[in-house]
Amino acid sequence: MKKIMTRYTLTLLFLLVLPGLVWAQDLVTDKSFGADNEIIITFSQPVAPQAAVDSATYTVYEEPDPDIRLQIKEIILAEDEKGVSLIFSEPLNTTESHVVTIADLLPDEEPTTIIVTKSYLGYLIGILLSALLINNFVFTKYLGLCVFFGTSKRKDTAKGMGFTFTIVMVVSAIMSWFFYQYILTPFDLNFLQIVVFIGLVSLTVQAVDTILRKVNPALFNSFGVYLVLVIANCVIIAVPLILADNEYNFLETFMLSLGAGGGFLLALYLMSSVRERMDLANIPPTFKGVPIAFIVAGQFALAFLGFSGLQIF
Amino acid sequence: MTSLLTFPKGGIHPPELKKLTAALAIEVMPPADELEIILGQHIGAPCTATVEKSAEIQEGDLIGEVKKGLGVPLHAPVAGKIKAFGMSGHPMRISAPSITIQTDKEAAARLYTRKEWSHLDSKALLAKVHGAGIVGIGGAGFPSHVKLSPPAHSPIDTLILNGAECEPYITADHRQMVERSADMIEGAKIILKILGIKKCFIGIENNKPDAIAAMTEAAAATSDVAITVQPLQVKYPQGSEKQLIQAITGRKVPAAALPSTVGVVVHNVSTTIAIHDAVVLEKPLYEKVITISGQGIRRPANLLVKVGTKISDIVAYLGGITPGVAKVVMGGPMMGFAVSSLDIPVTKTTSAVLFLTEEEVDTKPHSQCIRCGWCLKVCPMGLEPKEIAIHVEAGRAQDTKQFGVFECFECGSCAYVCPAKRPLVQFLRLAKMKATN
Amino acid sequence: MATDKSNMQLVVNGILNENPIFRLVLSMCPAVGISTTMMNGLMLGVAVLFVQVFSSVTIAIFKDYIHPRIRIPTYTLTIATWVTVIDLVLAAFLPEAYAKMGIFVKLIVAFAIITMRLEMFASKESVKASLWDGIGMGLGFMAGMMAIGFVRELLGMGTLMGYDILGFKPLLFFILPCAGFFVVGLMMAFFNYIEIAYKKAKQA
Amino acid sequence: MWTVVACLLPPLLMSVFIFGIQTLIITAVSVLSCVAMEAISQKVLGRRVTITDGSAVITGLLLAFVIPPGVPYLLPVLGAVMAIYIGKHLLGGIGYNIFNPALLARAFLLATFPVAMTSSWLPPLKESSIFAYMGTSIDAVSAATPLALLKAEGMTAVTEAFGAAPNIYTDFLLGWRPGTIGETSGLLIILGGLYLIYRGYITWHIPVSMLATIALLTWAFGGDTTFSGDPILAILSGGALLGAFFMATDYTSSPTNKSSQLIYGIGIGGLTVLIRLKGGYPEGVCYAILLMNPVSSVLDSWFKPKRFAPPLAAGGGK
Amino acid sequence: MKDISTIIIRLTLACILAGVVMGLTFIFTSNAKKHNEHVKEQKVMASLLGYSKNHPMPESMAMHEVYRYVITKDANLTVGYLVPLQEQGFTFITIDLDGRFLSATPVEIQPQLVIDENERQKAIATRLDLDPQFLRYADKTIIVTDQGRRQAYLLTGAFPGFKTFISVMLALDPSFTILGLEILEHEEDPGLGGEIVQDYFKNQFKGKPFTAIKRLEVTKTPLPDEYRQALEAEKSGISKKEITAIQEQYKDHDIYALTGATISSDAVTRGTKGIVRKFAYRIAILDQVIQGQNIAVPF
Repeated sequence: MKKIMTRYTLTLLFLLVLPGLVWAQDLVTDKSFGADNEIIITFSQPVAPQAAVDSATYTVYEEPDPDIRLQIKEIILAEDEKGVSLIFSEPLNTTESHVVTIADLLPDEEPTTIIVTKSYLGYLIGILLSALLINNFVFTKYLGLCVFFGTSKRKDTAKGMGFTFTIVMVVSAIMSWFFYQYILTPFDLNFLQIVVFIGLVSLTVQAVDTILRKVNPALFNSFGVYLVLVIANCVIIAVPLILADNEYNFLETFMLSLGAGGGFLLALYLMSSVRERMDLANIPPTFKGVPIAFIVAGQFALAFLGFSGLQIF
Repeated sequence: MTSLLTFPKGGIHPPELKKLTAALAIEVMPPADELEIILGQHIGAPCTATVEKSAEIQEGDLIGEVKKGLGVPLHAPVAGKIKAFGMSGHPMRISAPSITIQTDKEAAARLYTRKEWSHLDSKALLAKVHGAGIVGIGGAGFPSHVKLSPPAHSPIDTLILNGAECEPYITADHRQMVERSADMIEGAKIILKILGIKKCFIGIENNKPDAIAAMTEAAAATSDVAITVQPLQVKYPQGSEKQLIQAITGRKVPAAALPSTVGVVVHNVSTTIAIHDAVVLEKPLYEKVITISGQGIRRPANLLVKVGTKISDIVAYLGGITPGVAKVVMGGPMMGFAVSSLDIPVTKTTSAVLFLTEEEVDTKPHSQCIRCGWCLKVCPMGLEPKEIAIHVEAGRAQDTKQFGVFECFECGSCAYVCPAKRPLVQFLRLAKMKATN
Repeated sequence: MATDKSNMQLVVNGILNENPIFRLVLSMCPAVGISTTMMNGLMLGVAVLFVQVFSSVTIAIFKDYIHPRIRIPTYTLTIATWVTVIDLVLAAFLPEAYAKMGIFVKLIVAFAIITMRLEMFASKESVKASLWDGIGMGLGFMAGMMAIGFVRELLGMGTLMGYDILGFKPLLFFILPCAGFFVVGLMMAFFNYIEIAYKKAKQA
Repeated sequence: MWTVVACLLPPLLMSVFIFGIQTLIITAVSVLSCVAMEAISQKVLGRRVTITDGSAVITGLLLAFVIPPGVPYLLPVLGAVMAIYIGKHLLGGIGYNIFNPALLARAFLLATFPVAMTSSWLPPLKESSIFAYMGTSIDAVSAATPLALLKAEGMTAVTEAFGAAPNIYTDFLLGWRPGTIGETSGLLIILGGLYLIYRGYITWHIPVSMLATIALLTWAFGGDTTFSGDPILAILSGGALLGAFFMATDYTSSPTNKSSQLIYGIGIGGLTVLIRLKGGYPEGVCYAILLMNPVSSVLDSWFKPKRFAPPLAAGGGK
Repeated sequence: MKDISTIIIRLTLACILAGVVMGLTFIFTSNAKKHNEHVKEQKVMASLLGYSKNHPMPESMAMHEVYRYVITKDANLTVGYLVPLQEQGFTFITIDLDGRFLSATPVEIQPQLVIDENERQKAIATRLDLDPQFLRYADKTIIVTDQGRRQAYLLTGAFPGFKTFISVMLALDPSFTILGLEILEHEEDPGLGGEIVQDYFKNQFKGKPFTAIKRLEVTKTPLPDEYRQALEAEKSGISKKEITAIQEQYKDHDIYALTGATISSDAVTRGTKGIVRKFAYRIAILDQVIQGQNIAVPF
């Protein structure tokens, strides 16, 4: 079964990507979204102006809707005749990939198909920054609060906790992703999600514990105490659950878990430095301890509202 | 003239207020009826009295000595009778044991004659300095003979005489440099001989041109050693030992270390005169020049007073205080201590007594720290007075070691600039006390 | 060691003395995240009550068969099982409420309060006492969630359990997610205030 | 403190000329409620009442300065509760607040009254009397701020509405543009800020690094293509100047060390441009400062002042 | 050693026990879940068409679901529709990108299983002799008929909003006039973009004819009071007649943006416009093919 799948996938890749690659080298060297209703294509050689500005040369559609052609309003040829910019009558939905087919631009050439998307690297970085700042797990998703309030009293503790969390989060998220992709989904066992994920988290914690103890005892001494706290924590288990909901691929999983862990570290570190400062303040007795930490966390959350709606790429 | 040197980090420019006394020649105050000589006038164990009650003594007689450890002997400032052994007021320690002497009004002042010293070796000179009971007059009262015998592992190459006198109001050193410049240069030569070196700088803040001129002239007469008068930028606390060394030599004395670590010995100019007196005249240290100033005293003056003279006697001699006095400070306005009573005697380390009126002191209540960071900018030691004070206020004085609280020498720059008028020096002193235990 | 508390005392203990949210400061995430309405509080409260009661009872029944060295994994497995059950049930029969609670139902598995009760109580006490203790803790959590939901729903939307009470929306702020922090903090302080006042009154 | 108040008054007066007399009323409500809130908080918490030190007045003024001129009078009152009680006194009073109280209140108001806070902009009164907006419905007159216009419709729309360079620069410098009460009159804010720097109340580090970062990043990424943004417009529009001179330099919530101040300013500038260009809000200064506020204590712990000389290794201690 | 074996045995037992409990629950709930989801969807649809509990849909009305697929075969893309047949069963029509008919294959699947995406995909793939992964499910359209005559189309769709995706359901009449718009899911800011769920915004789409939709824009002028009253009919309680009159008056008007949330308003307007236009284009082609091939469909 798997063999067939691999072969099909390879064929598909060959059919879809290879022509694109060949053509990318031959005719189209660069393509990108320009202004909100513009696609810019750069050619490797000057093209015939007549054909290049003819809207019949191009067919453009959004990848999920191949049957609906987009209306080209205007085509502007670059001065050196090595590029065109297609202006559409409607703004483009740049979250979707756009498939552009170019025919009859050069004599004796097969039609060229190119796919215009936003940069995938940008998308990955977008996921990372989103989990780190925009959807910070503590201040905008309200996860991991017990540990957040419990271990943010001192900066050193916060740092240790944050790093441990990040490591465990990344490792367990990647393992969970493999389990989810190759065991749970194919065998319709999704209802076992919770048990499997929490098992994997425990396993990761145990593994990190053992490895750290052997490899770097000094580091173990400074981090070891936090490992126990990690298991029963919602921020860790939330990452695989979110992954399962969103069908991320491997790289995206890595970025999300790294961002989530980093975001947790950031939140812990900022909060701990603030709390060290608050330790010295004259806080009303009814608010001492956890209540004032909540109030401050609320103020953090207000500040983090500034990231809402942020779209980096 | 060489360019003006100073230390690079921190410092403030408080109003100098030296005009009140800068032009007044040193005036000798006749001995008061009764003197109280505090037994512990130096760093180290206090003296034990060597005289009995009711004993008759002459001016310059030994009345106390230190049996062990650091310390210097104590001498009678006047001829008279030991009246009592009791407690006296003390600006820092509230009260301290002392000897009370009833002055013999009839006795004439003792006369000293010049003695040749050039044949004496360093050891003999040192013994004379010790015998005369000389301590660092400008500052904390560190026994001078100890400073002059540095440990063998740190060779000394430079002597610095501290004539910066950066505190507002005080002009005692200034007047001595003008009036006794030749004696001072001779004192410097004695010190150079004791240390066995040839290089000496005299650091004087640029706001005392007459002192610079007088000292330069006196220094020009010497040939066998290199004595340079170094004018310094006017900036507080220029007179602090570490800042002065950095300004003149560019060397930095590490925290918790002595200047000898970087090959420097620093002496106050008045100490140099005392050393001169001790060696050339064989006169022990029992009188000193202090500045009496401030808007609150009827007649400001630079007075040569006997150690042990009570402030109240000085006030009486100078015509009393004005009604507006708000605060009496022993020492300079920045580093001195406010005293609550006038029954406190002058010690070897007293440099000034200031009578400040309400316009000269701010008595508004202080508020919480607003973290403006001004104290960080002026701290010459690069400390964070605000953090230390906040910790002290929160009852966590014992945690302030991390901020280097022991490097603070309480110059008061931080408190001076604090917009919230916080008593930072007091907080720092408290922190030092708590952090030690 | 058997508890000497009556069933009623166990329940009251969970609601007041050892309230999981306000006193033990555990399981804060939902208290901040989805306490915007009383209904949400009630729903999640029911889910937690279910998981707590069933886990406590399960552990109390099997406590003699649990090897001490695999105590914690067994607890985790038990909780995860019951969470899966309630998750599936809610998803199937109350899809709208389930959608509102989002990921938090699944996250019950990581609630420190449940593991703690198993470790501290159910593994030592009788089945009956564990049942009542579980009910107490679950109700305590539910009460806490509903109290927060009460404040936020009333002040944020002017409604209670979906019924219009005030007729207008006083402050939109309270249904915003970040207001959860403020409301929980202020309510904790309020309970501290009552406690302090109560102690003072007792001493006087 | 009163010097700062004095520096804030000229922009306020200018704002009365630009937006009408109701800005004065909003400011008065804001200042009064802040001062009252300060007194109440201090009474309730058993502290010494220190309303005469001027800090509550500054908070009140700044709070009024960052809200649009057409909001209902209730808003500054609620803002005062957030700023003074929650933001300052619960955390230990003056000197212990983590966030800038006025900006915290603005973020709170923006979340609570999103419509009022994002649409109560008034077009400047060029010729009509300062009472023109009294009693009129805000909806009927509201105008878009330059940054909102830039975000929604691009640079051409901005030039269409406000004129092209250099007229747009002089107009914006004097304050003839829609905006919050205190942010528009750039010139007066700059003068006030320079006076504060001259008097030594603030240092140049934060304002300069912040404005330079905004200008540089806007120039680089703010236009259609790289290096085509308008840096001058970026500084003159929105609350960049007000933020740089009066908000980011707030003693308590900003770092004390020079190097940390530079980094702090760069951070604020960077976040401002990020939110302006990519974020959900047309203006980012408020949130940028709020986001950097907690970082200031981290920065201060990283960049300690240089000690005079470290103790010798043998001298013990770390 | 004995310890370890006890641990293993007990742990295994515990796992089995837990697995049994979870498995039973899953079996017990999985069908109920699908059923409830379907019911929920049907309820939304009914309400869009103006029916409620008190005013149920007449018996004569029927809903027919048409599923659209995109097929990737040998790098050629084709569009496929799974349509119900009048008598029984389904047929899968494939059309090329230019709207030309390619094939029609009967597909056998139980009517109650057709709502399950996996079952459906499997059935089609088997009939077409195609690997299921080349078959991509795109969307579903529901065609409402009353005694065989088309009454309405119900469409679902999603588009990017201010923050994340906004998913909506639309009801159109046979001439593509919007009958109703329902926001199913969104994560816009509460009080700002979140207001898109309010009647006074979403009801603005009601009654917009296709001609107006094609050039629908957003205007930032404030919403007139009378229009608002008509939009919030439940609240203001004005008479049906007045509502119709006012709606008629504004039917060609642009959408009034939510104050302070132009981006969200614009997103919904643009998204709706896109969904309607794409659908109008596709249904025309599908109808043409169905008529051309004489396929007996119930709508």
